[in-house]
Amino acid sequence: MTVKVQQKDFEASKEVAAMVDGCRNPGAIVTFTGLVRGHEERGKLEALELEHFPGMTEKQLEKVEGEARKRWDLQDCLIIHRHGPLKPKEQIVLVACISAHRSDAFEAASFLMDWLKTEAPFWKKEIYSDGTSWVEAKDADQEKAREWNK
Amino acid sequence: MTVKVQQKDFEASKEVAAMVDGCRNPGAIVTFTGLVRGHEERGKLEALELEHFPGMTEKQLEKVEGEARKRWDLQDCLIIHRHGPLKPKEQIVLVACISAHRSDAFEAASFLMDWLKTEAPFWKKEIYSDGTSWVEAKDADQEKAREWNK
Amino acid sequence: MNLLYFAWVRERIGKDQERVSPPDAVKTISDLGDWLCTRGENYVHALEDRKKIRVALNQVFVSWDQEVFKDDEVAFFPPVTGG
Amino acid sequence: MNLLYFAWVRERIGKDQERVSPPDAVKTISDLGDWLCTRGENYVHALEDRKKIRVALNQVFVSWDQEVFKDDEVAFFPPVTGG
Repeated sequence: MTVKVQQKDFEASKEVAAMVDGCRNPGAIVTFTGLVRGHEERGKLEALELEHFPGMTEKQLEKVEGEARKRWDLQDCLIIHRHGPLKPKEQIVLVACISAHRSDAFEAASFLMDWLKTEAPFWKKEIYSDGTSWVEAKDADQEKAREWNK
Repeated sequence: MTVKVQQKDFEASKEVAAMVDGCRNPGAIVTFTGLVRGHEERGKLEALELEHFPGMTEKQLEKVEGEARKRWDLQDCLIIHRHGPLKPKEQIVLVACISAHRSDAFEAASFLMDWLKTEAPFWKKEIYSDGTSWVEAKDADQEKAREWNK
Repeated sequence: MNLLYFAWVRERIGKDQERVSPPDAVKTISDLGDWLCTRGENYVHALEDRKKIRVALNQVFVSWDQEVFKDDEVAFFPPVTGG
Repeated sequence: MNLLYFAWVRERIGKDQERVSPPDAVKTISDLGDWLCTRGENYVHALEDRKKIRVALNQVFVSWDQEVFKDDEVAFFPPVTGG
């Protein structure tokens, strides 16, 4: 049950292997990895700058992770979120959930991503060759996050 | 868009890295890895023996993979399923889906696992110190697979 | 006709494969099952509860009322448990 | 009172942090926003559309009508876009 906020890259396979070692009866592992997209509506992206709120970010990630553990039967669970400047195809975020059966791991990972999108204080700024623009929050993400409370 | 049926183990990270290299604008990667559980209702498992129907298995995996590509916007998609004798915590199956946005990858991976459970001709035999037993198909898995056709 | 058996169907029948020449009266997979059951207790034990047996004709899932012909490959097996 | 600004709120105000001593009439975060807007065009530009600004009191999301006290830390920022 770990949360990491860091500038440096991560290796999903190493993180997951360490988690599996510590699990009593793992049967299902779901991972989500978010990458920087190189092409957005405005055009070809040069980089993405990820700003966050140190201190509050960690608290919020721990909150969503705790909520997932309450709702599903998880043997282990991990969130790693990077900040700083990132190039296209670089990794931004990793969520990994380990459970005995697949539905717990799938639902928890999906929930974690939806909540993280609306609860974790990160802001993305897109850097193009001809300027920059702040990514706007999507109503669809708010909607998805709310769905989990029905 | 690959399907592999093999006895040997796989490295999810290598498989995924090769997929990402070939994708134009990857943003979301969802992987599911199934492991042999070491503890089942009957007790401590010594091994799991996975039998399959060579020829038909590959056809069926290609069918479910094609169905996922039709339903969701995927940049790449992979299924690896092992057969033969496997020890607890060994990997059985890998499903990986790459898309621009997370919902396509999450839904496709979840769909692939649900259909694979009911459409791929594999049979699991549990080996215990005091005997063996064939794993019985679950009504819940049939139900989940049917849900996708609603 | 080539028959294939998997998992506990294979174990109960005692073989994984066999070539058979059923009589002309065998038109469907259901008829084929009935005919196999006349050949020994092992077939009865393996195939008696048809709700628990899936059939594939030439590597495609079909129902028991599917027609069969002499060059077909028919596989009998329990509900699948992969993944 | 310690104030923090992030993302385009930070860019528009022109600083990421400041210590302020608002008058006693400032009871809520909404009052605080009004008072900040009297201090310059940059605050107006950053904070005028409150539907687009989230606030956190001592690192917890709160609404604009939340009460504030002099030792509090208040953060102003756009809706989050992580993940």
